[in-house]
Amino acid sequence: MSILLGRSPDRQPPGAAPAHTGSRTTRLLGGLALAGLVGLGLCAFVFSPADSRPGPEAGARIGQFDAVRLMYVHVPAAIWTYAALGACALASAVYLWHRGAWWDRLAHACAEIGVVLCAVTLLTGMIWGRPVWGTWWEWGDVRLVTTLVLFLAYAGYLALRSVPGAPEARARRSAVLGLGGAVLIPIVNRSVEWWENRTLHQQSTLEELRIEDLTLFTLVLGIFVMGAVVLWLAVHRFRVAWLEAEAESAGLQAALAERRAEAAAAEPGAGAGGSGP
Amino acid sequence: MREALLVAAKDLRIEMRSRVLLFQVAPFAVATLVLLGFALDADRSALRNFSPGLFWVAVLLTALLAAQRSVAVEHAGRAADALLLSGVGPARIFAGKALALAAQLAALEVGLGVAMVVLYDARIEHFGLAVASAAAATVGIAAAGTLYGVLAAPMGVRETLLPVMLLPVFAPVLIGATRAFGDALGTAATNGWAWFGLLGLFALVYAVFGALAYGPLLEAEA
Amino acid sequence: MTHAGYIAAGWSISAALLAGYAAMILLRGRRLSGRVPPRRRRWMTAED
Amino acid sequence: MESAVWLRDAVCCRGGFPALAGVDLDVTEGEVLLLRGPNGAGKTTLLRLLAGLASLDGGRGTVLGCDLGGERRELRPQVGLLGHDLMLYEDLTVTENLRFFAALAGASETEARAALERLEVSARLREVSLRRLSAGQRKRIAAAVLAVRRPRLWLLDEPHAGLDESGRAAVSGLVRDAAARGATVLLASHEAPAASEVATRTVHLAGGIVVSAAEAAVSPSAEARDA
Repeated sequence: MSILLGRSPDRQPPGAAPAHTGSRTTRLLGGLALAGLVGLGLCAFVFSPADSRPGPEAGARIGQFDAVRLMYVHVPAAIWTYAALGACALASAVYLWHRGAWWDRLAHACAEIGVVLCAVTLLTGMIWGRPVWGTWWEWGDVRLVTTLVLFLAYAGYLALRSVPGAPEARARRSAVLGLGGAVLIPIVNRSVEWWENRTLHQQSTLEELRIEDLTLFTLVLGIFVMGAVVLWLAVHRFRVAWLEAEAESAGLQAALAERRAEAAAAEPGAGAGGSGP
Repeated sequence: MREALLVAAKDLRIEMRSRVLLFQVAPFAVATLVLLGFALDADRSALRNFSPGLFWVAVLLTALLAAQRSVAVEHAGRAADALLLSGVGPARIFAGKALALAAQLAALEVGLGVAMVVLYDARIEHFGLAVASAAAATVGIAAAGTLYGVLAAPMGVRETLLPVMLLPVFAPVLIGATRAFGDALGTAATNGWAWFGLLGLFALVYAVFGALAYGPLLEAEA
Repeated sequence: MTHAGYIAAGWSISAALLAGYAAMILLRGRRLSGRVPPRRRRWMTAED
Repeated sequence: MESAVWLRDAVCCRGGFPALAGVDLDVTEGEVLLLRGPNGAGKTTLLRLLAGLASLDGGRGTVLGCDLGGERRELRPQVGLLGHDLMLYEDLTVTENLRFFAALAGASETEARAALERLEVSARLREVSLRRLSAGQRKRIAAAVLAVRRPRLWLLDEPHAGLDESGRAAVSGLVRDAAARGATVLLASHEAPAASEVATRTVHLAGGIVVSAAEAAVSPSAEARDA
């Protein structure tokens, strides 16, 4: 719990820099997210009903039944996946424009969170699809396939980021790749319309569920709670990225000092040597 | 434009001299088609039905190698630095390299197309659609390949990094080109020209994006 | 409850992924903090 | 006189290593500067930095009036670099390489041919692909490309290494011609006799910084300029 809240055994004097990425803001945010998760759990499992309605035949019931409870994770995760990856693309674009290291780090943080959320989206989607559609994976469903493509594209982005190199060069390359991946996002939406006749996905999950008030409320709550979680992750991840850069530059300062010492050692000899033999 | 053509002509001349694509990449492409044939159990009607998809998978794998070659040409002996020092605008370098890559891919596709007709018993029913969609797809592949090639260029991990980054980007091309060819070859009942439009859009987007992004990338390398 | 196994699997996998990722970030933050001089350990100028 | 190179506390990293650790350097236009220093002193990186091919990671710098922070694109066409990597296409012939770079630089075919003559590249070699030439022969071709581009700033990294007597003489002649036309030349060399006869000043590099800068004792071209 204390880890999740970012609380540390800090006994430092006030004003000293913390040895972790937490702060009062993130602790508040973390608490809010945890409370939200508890509330979401209650709503998802206790208060909200299963999806069940009269079928075309008398007496028969159709619907997703309790599997709908997976939607309260799946839909928020999907929405925030697209938000996070979109934010990564946006930050990449701003970086290419303004060249602020801040934007590079933001893009990195957003991409990593986006990839994790994308994994959650895909996994919960598959687990939901098995009982409801009767299959783990459906190639005909474009939203599924394109989300996977998006996942792979940004996994490639993280692969590029993991390659060591000069920070600024890496930032530029990553920015181009992050922005290039965003080109796929509109294609995702386009292809949903195009392949409509082949898709299993509901035009909109919200519509299809014939939402009961509480179901809708839980879904919206899920989106907000996931938002708090994502924000908390983003703040921490951003600070880690910041620390990474600072650690790198601290290493550089050390190397620089070493290099200058090497020069100082060489100076007398070179000075006496003058020019040429 | 003159400079772009100079760069493109230079790349094509290098290929004419070194024949890497002809002697290494083209045989690879045909071997891919043959292996895919083995994988599908040499069922004649299945092969014909899947020929559009198999063809484009082979093209995309080939394009990976061609894109790598296009970058390698500049990085042997640091010729890329000479291009930078020449003061040619990055958009023109991009246009030239992409043009040369597109021309090489087009040649490879013609060869692969013949192999597809022979090996898979494919029948091209709408020749115009096949050529148009192949052209649009090729421009898109060449633009994306040139852009992502230089992304992965300067690191020691080019061979592994480039496919990871490039293949997801190729996914829409594969979908669009396969469907368009499905219509052209009469194996799928879709509106091939609509998919041609999608391929054209992809080509346009990546050509513009590449021309704009190439500059910062070249700067990053320097 | 119908599909109890699927629901449990879905929720627990999601929770595990997110919690694991969160823990990883926090641990990395702590480890890196040690390598950065306290003076530079700031993310924004006006943080609590 | 105009400043050709102005560096203050310039830091330049190659692969995370500070190859230049705070270089201060002033070169006026028209100077022929000899860079000396042990291996790993940062000579090559300094030349790449001045060519606009490496980014400045600290400090400030101006080359030919272009800021190394944001105007490297304007700088590069005015600079010629002859490095360890010859920056040529191995698969093309001598003529094709030269013609390509001449065309990009807006130079004519005649100038390209003249440059080959100047570097004494025999006609027999001109239609041969670079792959089949020896290291020394290739270096002559790279020098010819440099001559065709007629840069304002010449950056030569060990230009005499690997060349025979006539090649050294040709390169030294090229440097003198460039200086006579008012170009600035920086050359890094271990070959003291060949290099110092053309240089007007020597700068010593060690550990990524300039440790001493001395006027060359006697230098014909320096006298010519001062007159």
